[in-house]
Amino acid sequence: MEITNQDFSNLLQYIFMGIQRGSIYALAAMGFNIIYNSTGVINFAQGEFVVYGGLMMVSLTMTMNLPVPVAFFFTVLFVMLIGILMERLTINTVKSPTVLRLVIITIGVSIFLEGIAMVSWGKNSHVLRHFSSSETFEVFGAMILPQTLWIIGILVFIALGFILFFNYTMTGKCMRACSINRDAARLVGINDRKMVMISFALSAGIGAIAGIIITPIIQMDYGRGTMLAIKGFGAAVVGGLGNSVGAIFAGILIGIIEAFGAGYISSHYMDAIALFFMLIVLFVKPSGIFGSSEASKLKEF
Amino acid sequence: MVIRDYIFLGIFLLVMACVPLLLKNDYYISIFVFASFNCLACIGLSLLLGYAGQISLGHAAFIGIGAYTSGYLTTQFAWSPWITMFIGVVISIIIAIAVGVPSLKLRGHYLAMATLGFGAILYIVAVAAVDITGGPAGLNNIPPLNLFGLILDSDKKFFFFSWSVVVIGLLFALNLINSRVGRGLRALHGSEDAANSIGINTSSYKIQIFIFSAVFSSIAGSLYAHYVTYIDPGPFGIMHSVLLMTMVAVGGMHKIWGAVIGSLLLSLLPEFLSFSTGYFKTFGIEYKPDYDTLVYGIILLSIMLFLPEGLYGGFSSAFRAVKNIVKRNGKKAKSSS
Amino acid sequence: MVETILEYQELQKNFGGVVAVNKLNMTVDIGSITSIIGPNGAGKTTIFNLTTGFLSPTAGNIKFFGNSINQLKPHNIASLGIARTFQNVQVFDNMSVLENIMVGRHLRSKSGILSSTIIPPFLRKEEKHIKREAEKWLEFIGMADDSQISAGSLPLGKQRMLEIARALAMEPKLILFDEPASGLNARETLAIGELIGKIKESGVTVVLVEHDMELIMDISDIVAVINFGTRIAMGTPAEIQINEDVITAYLGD
Amino acid sequence: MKKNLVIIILAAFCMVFVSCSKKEEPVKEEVKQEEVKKEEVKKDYVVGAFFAITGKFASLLGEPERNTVEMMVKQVNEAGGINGHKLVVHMEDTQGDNSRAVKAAKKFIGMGVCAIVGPSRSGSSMAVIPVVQKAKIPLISCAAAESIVVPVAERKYIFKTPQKDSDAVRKIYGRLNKKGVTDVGIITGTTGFGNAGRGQLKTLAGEYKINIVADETYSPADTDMTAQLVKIKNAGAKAVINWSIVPAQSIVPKNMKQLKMDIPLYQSHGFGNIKYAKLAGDAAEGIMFPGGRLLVAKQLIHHHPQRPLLMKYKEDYESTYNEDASTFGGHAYDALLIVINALKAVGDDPEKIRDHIETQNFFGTGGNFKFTPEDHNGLNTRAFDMITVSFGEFKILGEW
Repeated sequence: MEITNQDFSNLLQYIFMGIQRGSIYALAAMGFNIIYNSTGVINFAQGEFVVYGGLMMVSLTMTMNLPVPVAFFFTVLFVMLIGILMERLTINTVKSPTVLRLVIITIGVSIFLEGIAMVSWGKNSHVLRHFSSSETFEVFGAMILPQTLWIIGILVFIALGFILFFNYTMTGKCMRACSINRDAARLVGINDRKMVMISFALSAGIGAIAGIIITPIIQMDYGRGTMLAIKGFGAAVVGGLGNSVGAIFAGILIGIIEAFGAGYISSHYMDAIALFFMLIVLFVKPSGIFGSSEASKLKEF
Repeated sequence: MVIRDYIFLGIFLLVMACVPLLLKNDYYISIFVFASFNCLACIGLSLLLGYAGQISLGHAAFIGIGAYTSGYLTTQFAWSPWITMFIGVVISIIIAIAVGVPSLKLRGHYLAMATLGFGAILYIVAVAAVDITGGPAGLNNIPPLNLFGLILDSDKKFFFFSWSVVVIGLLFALNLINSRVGRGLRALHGSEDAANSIGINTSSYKIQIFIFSAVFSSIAGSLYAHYVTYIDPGPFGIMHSVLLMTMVAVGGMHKIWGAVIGSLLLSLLPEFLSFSTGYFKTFGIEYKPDYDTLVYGIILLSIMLFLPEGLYGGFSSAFRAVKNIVKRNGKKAKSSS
Repeated sequence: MVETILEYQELQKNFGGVVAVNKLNMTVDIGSITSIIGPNGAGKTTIFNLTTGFLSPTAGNIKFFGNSINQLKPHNIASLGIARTFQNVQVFDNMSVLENIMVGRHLRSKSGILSSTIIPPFLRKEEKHIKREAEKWLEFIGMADDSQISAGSLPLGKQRMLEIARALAMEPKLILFDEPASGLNARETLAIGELIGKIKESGVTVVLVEHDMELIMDISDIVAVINFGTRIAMGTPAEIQINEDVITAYLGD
Repeated sequence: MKKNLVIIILAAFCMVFVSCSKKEEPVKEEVKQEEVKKEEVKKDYVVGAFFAITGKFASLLGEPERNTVEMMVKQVNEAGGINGHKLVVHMEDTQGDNSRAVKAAKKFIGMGVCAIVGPSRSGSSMAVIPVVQKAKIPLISCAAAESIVVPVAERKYIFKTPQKDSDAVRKIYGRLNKKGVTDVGIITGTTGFGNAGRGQLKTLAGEYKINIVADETYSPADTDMTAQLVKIKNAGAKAVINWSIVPAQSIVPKNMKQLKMDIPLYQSHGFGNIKYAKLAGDAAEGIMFPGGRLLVAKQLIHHHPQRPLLMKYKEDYESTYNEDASTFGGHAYDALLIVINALKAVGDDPEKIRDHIETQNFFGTGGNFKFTPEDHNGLNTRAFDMITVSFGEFKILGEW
């Protein structure tokens, strides 16, 4: 079979589309992982963080006309505050926490936040201006939005920040210690409750950034959280629960599989193809394609 | 079953028998019929969630399997609904094995993820496989159930039938948890290691319970199809799976009766809210159906935070407290006299 | 020649870089009380977890009546007749005392999930039998009066007794006790010691991990001393008490 | 235990038979009606209305519909009611959920309504059909799929006000024929509306000699249709037809702009809310779709028979709710208007209302309705004008 220029530019187009979709899954998955590592809980409200990020950004830039960087900062701050409140008011108050109960609490928070979003932002979809131009440019025949580059750039930036934070700052190291052995960490004087709070704040912040950068492309509405949470959760599992670098690659991989699925197989079953891939990974290599099997055994219900 | 269960069952039957006598409007009876489907699915789910300690986020998919198997086979081939219901159960068992065996052998969040993914896939297939499922347009003209010549085509008839099915399911579940298997399950919930150490094959039990609960859901789905006589993918999505979980958690995860209370309460809640819109107005609050989601969230959150054992747990500890006060007062009275 | 019930051959368990059990060789005679002692972190509980299948060995062999049980799951090992208790006592606190022991009869009964839902007559007979047996074991540990109490509300001493009774209800051939006396007062420890003696009389082999030296020296037939995952001494209590390696291990270099 | 089980089951079944053999209901209802007739005071005319007011993806349909109905009820009653009878409309929210729709239909029937308006979505309409058919209450659906009222023999009590999807397809295909375009790519949403449209697009293609070169779909939750559009582009399509009723449809023009696809984009009549155009921003410029004239009322020639009615509705709606009127609100307007017409003429007997609707012939927001026993929609392709988006506003497209 001869590969034409047309085929190549299509491939490139799908890859960019996949990376753009996948970046959001990757960010959501990183959010899942941070909280999972500190509490052992899958936070189903993760998708709401993304929604709040997007919607708050819409309010600040489109209605209050703040410049993008300022609005960006305040939006992230606002959503981090929601994360902290969530932890302080729900997770932290539970006296005899079982993972099952905590997971259901996060589902409750997610429903609650969704309700609040619906009442305060209404049920309509909201649009956001692109960060820079909304004119596409051409790379080898593939059309690329400047926003896509923003998304990729911000993802890389966050990933780097993430690595630096967890390896070179005291707080980051403490959080890692907590995730490996909470009792031991407490023994050496780490305030594990505080670490849980920080993890919620971080996770919410990352969610908010994901929401901000994707809203110009997808139109945000109050109900988007669930689907984003599912895909992000899938990416977290494929990358190996708790493994954030794995999550980034897995998120992008899932995005690309979706794009290829829609482009080369059938758009009717696009989402099913990606989910099917997740199930296969789950059954064949439950520790995730980037995770080690030892690590996955440590974290249990 | 223990004596308390017999008492509860008696009360339950009595209350349910009174419902259609008190409610003249078919509409309210139909609300209870819909509640019965949720109730049946929740009884199964509470075995899985409360006793085997596993989260399933795909039970609505099993309801869908039951509903679509019944809907498709009765409309396309005019098979008897009873046979199609049975086929639905068989398909559910096969799928439950396929999903459950690989994920339940692992511990942790894997069943949650697998059921979530599986539920989402099934939903997509229901939407996309237009030739079989009718796609988003759904399947119409599903025949009503025929019970030995009595066609269950009115709300009242179906009310008694579906709640009878729920009662039978309830009996099965209550028998189960007070048997050898049930003790094994409760042991598994108490301490998985200890249960293992006395020879309980915990992963096999988890799979069996998963299958068992899938069967409950599948039957609920078949009933749904024959009651509404129309199905489309809408009610079988992930949100409904989450709602079922919520019902079990609100009622009380670790008791079968909790599932009954939770499913009844949350099924009736929207009606209660729309009914009480007028009362809200008297307090100066304009209640809109938009707030339903919010109210759900608040109810689930506050129960999980303040009544971790759910409403059932709350009721029973309140009951115990009252009993203790009565006892103490009785003793005081005796000692003073 | 006494028959060997349990044998460890070159048993090895690594956790990442940490060696918890290092080339352990040891045998347990049938009908004996064998104690395993050693400093904290010596790998005693790991040996139990390996024996009962909660962990799988990195290398080496565990043989029960001459058959390797390395690859078996915990519940399979239990069905061969190996029972255990846990260091942090694990009774099912969501059940009554009697029910706790009834669960112990799990392997000695057979009804499945389907028959349990409709309760046919044979099952009711079985259920009655389970209950009778459970009451017998409750009598054995002298807690017949507590049968309807919720297990979680028992004091620690009674919880340990209950855990032992639950293990006995399995009618095992070998029973592993993981620090049965820890956290108990002198009177309760004495009772446990007596109970272990009674168990041995009934023909069940006992392996014991314990810190209470008095108890160990009192009831053991054989004592094995473990340090850094290897056996450093083994013999009768009298021999162990004068062994220099043991004294060094306990008191430090 | 087994005995107990058998007894309980038997008891339950006994309850079924006892209660079913009583059959007290119908008798009671008749009594009620007779009592009512005896009363001298003019009783209320009770109508049920249910729309997808909340719920994901559907609120752009249900909200204008609810608003319209509430506004009309107020107007009618302020003007003295219908022949002196007060009009009472019970409003329910289906949330786009079919079992809720069925419950609501049962609630209405239990209340003894004389007619039902709604629901908003095709799926919900299909779900309630068996219920209302059985209760013999006329239902005027505000959903688009043609299959709701076809076959008429099985849908005696079912009517609908939105234009037929087949007519919308004919309108688009007709235009394509005139432009000489044969190769089109279709992209449809996986909702009841989109699915029905996809069916019609494929069925009618042969008749108009249209060649569908690519057939793609997207889910209402989808965020990016680039891959589907690339396929359409590569298949050599000369026009794209996008058929959906949820906000996701606005992403298609955006993605087309990104891909620099400069072939014309046709939308369905499900695009008839200016909010959808606003969501797409400047990418919406040049979109063409067959729409009701409500959207372009001001541009109609002054003697157009629909104009006065459209202008009045539009002005009333926009002044009351401070938002643009949409065709969806118009569908509800027409539906309630049909009921009011029938109530004026024959009173509130459901059977008579049904018979009367089959004779109605009037101008509504959707077009000139000519109901017959064979046609429960009463509209044809003339109900549509081809509308385009220009400078963020809907404009009538010059007649070819």
